[in-house]
Amino acid sequence: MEQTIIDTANHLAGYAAKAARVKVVAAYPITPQTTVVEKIAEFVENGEMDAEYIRVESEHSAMAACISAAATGVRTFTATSSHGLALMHEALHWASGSRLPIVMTVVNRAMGAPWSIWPDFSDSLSQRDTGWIQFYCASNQEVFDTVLQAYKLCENEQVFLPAMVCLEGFILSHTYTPAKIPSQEKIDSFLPPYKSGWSLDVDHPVSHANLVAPDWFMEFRYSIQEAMENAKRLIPEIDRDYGKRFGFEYGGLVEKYRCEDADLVLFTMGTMGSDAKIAVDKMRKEGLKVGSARIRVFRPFPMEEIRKLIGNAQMFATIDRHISFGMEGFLATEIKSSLLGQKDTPKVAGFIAGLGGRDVSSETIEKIAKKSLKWMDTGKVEEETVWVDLRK
Amino acid sequence: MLREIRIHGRGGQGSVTAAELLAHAAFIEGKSVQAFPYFGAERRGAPVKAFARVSDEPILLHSQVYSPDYVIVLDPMIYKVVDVTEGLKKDGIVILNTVKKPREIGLKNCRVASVDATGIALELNLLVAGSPVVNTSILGAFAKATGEIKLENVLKVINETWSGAAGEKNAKAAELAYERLIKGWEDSA
Amino acid sequence: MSKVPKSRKDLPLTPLSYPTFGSMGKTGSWRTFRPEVDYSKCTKCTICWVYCPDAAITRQNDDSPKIDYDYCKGCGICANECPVKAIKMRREEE
Amino acid sequence: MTTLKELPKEEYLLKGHAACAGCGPSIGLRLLFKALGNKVIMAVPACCTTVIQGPYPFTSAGVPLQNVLFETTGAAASGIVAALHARKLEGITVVGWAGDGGTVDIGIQALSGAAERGTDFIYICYDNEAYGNTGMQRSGSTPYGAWTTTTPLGKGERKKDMPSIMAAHRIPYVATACTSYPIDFVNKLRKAKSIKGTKYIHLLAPCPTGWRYDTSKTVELGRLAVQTGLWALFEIENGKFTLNSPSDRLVDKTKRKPVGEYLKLQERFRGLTEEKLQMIQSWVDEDWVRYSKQCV
Repeated sequence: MEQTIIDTANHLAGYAAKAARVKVVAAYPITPQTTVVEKIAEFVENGEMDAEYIRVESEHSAMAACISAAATGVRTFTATSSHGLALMHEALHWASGSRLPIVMTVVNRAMGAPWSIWPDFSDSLSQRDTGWIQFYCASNQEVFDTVLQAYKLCENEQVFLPAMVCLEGFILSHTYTPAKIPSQEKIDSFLPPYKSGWSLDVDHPVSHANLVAPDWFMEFRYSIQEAMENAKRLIPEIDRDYGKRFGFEYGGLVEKYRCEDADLVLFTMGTMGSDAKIAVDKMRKEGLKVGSARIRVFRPFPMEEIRKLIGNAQMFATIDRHISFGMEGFLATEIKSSLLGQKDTPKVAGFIAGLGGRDVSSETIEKIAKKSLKWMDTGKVEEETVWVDLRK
Repeated sequence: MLREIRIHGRGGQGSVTAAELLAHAAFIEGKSVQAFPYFGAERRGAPVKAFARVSDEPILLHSQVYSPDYVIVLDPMIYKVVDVTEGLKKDGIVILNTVKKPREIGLKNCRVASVDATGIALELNLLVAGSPVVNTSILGAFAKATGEIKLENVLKVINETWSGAAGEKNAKAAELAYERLIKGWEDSA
Repeated sequence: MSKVPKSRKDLPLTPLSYPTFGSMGKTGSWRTFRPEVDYSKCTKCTICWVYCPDAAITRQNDDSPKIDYDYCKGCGICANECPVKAIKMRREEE
Repeated sequence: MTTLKELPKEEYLLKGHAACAGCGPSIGLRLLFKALGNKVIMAVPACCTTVIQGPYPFTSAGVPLQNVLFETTGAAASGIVAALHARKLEGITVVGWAGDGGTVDIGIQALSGAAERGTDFIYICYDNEAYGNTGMQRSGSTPYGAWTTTTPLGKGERKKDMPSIMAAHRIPYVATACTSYPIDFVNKLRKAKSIKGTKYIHLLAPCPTGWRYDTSKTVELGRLAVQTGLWALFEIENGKFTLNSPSDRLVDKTKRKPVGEYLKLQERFRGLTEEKLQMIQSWVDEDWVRYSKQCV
């Protein structure tokens, strides 16, 4: 039956894996993700969750175990952070190339050196090219719901790709808020039993992923691109369906807030998307037409949605909790590339904020917005990329 | 002027070394050169290909060789399983290591030359891990059949690559192949 | 059976290969020497069969060896191991 | 005791595969299926077998074979075993089949993890004593003094003793085998199949391309490796060490052939000095003193 609990996003990810009837979990600890796999260990050990729990000896092996388990016909789950995700990099490519619908919770944490256990998106965004779908969440409830939506999406035969459900370390992972857990039968009706595109079966032997020569390799790569395009179409549909069934939906690819008549649209990711609403409401009261758009899905990148948001906006401001050294934040880059060649293209100001766990409060966002509005009026973006609150 | 050469052989027969030595010989004669294998999972015994380019101007090409001027076939059996004339330019020359005479080989719309390089290797006891070395002597045959490189430069490159007895034996094999090469288009017998 | 793709729509979801004889083609073309069995000497001990890396020797009903020259690579292990020297390696004629 | 004629005739390594002529590991792979049948799922990392099975869309492997990442054979096997258990599918043998590099070097962590977890599978390291698929570079399993493309003057260190490392995991079954002794290898595979938990078999598999000898000598060389005592056939079953025939008769030094008889047939040992050869002989003799003590 349905219940409301007060718990952390990490634990809710564990609840979601249980609700999704995951059959194989590969577990390896890394702050701040650890309590996800600890929660699942509890469920498995007390019999609440009928799953095989593999206590692997590294994140690289965690993903390798998930790949082989998924290839042997079961729903799989794992979770990691930061350097653990980076260690998986080789296996991430192998998983998407194998077209296996693995869902992984990534509890975002800065990349070193030096050590930092605090959140930013440098870990997951460094993996944007690995063929994994990437969701970014702004609340504990969204984490729970998105894990279930991800399985539904990834196991669709037009997709068959793995997905990351990203949530910021500590801000969500270790923060207790109320969240609703729907009844198991309603979840079961939403999420049917696991179905894979292929599997290792002694009655139908195949070799998977042996050498592919230049004559067919590009075509296999293209089919992954097609799957990403299908995912872009299916994500909003699945989100709406989920909303009808359980009362929670998140705008599909992009969660838009008061953008319809906005002169300035703030582009955010993760929890800053929710703080941005406070800043938007405050500025709206001051008569400033500001809106915010939270990019919920970074891969496949919602290019068409970005273009629809142009409307009569003259300025876009992107807030990246990430930096690609030697250039800018990826969100800025991909928003700008989406605008190329469009009619009445707004100016774009890029802001880097919150690296290594620094707060991106609604005041910070308001400051960002006010600077952008000034540049909108003067008609000139004086600084292509601004590092917010950078110490002198 | 650009000349492109394709070399057919078996894994372990030294097709790539043949391409490299051929290019080296042409380089000594002041040409721009390039030599490269076909990148695949070579296996000892499996059919493989290697390529060389020789030109008066600097070579900027990096693609595969699709229409060679000359083809060298190191192994007597390969032309039965692989189309060694694929893409060959009109009157291109195919040089085969075989005991057969050119017209007995039955390759169409191309000029064929042949020499028993394996026989020469066995004659000179020129072996590596038990198998006859043909990738040096065939260059002597190539010089004779095409005139693109001189025999003296083939011998020079061989002696620079192998010292002492090995150098001598390989050079001797190249000379014998040069002498014994039969040009199908001249041979009236 | 193998599914040789002709166009993109023939492709599987991800590269899946089906068991086939000759995944590298007729590897018999690789050899320079071929093994030949002198059945008058053969004692049907099946040693040649067990040691063939290419499974190119089949055990017939009477356990005598039958070499499949489409696939034998001419490595010579069978000839080397035959306890009664019933297998000779002869140079492949052209 | 199995005899050659009892071995099944079915072949699950299909002819026309891409192995070099005279390939020792391919003999091993054929024997694997003769021992285990075809209710087998294999995890194969980057190694010679990756190419031997042939390119898409064909494979010469007659059982489900998942090509996995170089370091991950142990972890992949854990995933397969877990999934089969979750699906309550019985009677399927999960096999990790990897080369020496993929086992003693890059794959040792995942293998150690799987063994420490007691994953129920058979791991076979087919050992051609170098990275064969990339053209014979030195691995931790290359023997002392051997030429490889990355040790032109001969390897300076001794071969990593992988069986002892695996035995230290207290797994129920560790064994060594050699492709020249098919019945011994098949018996060990069948015994491994009957045991629950992680089973490790280290299979010496001579390689003409890499060891530089005539392709017809693959079986002869494997035999000599055992007869000289350089490669001992033994089992460690729940910690109990036993030598297998013919190694059980070689504790007596006079029964062992001098190592030179084995080494001189291989061009990879051509540069071996007399002094190094004696050192290798002394190490072998030391090993056998150790084996004899473990036998009691």
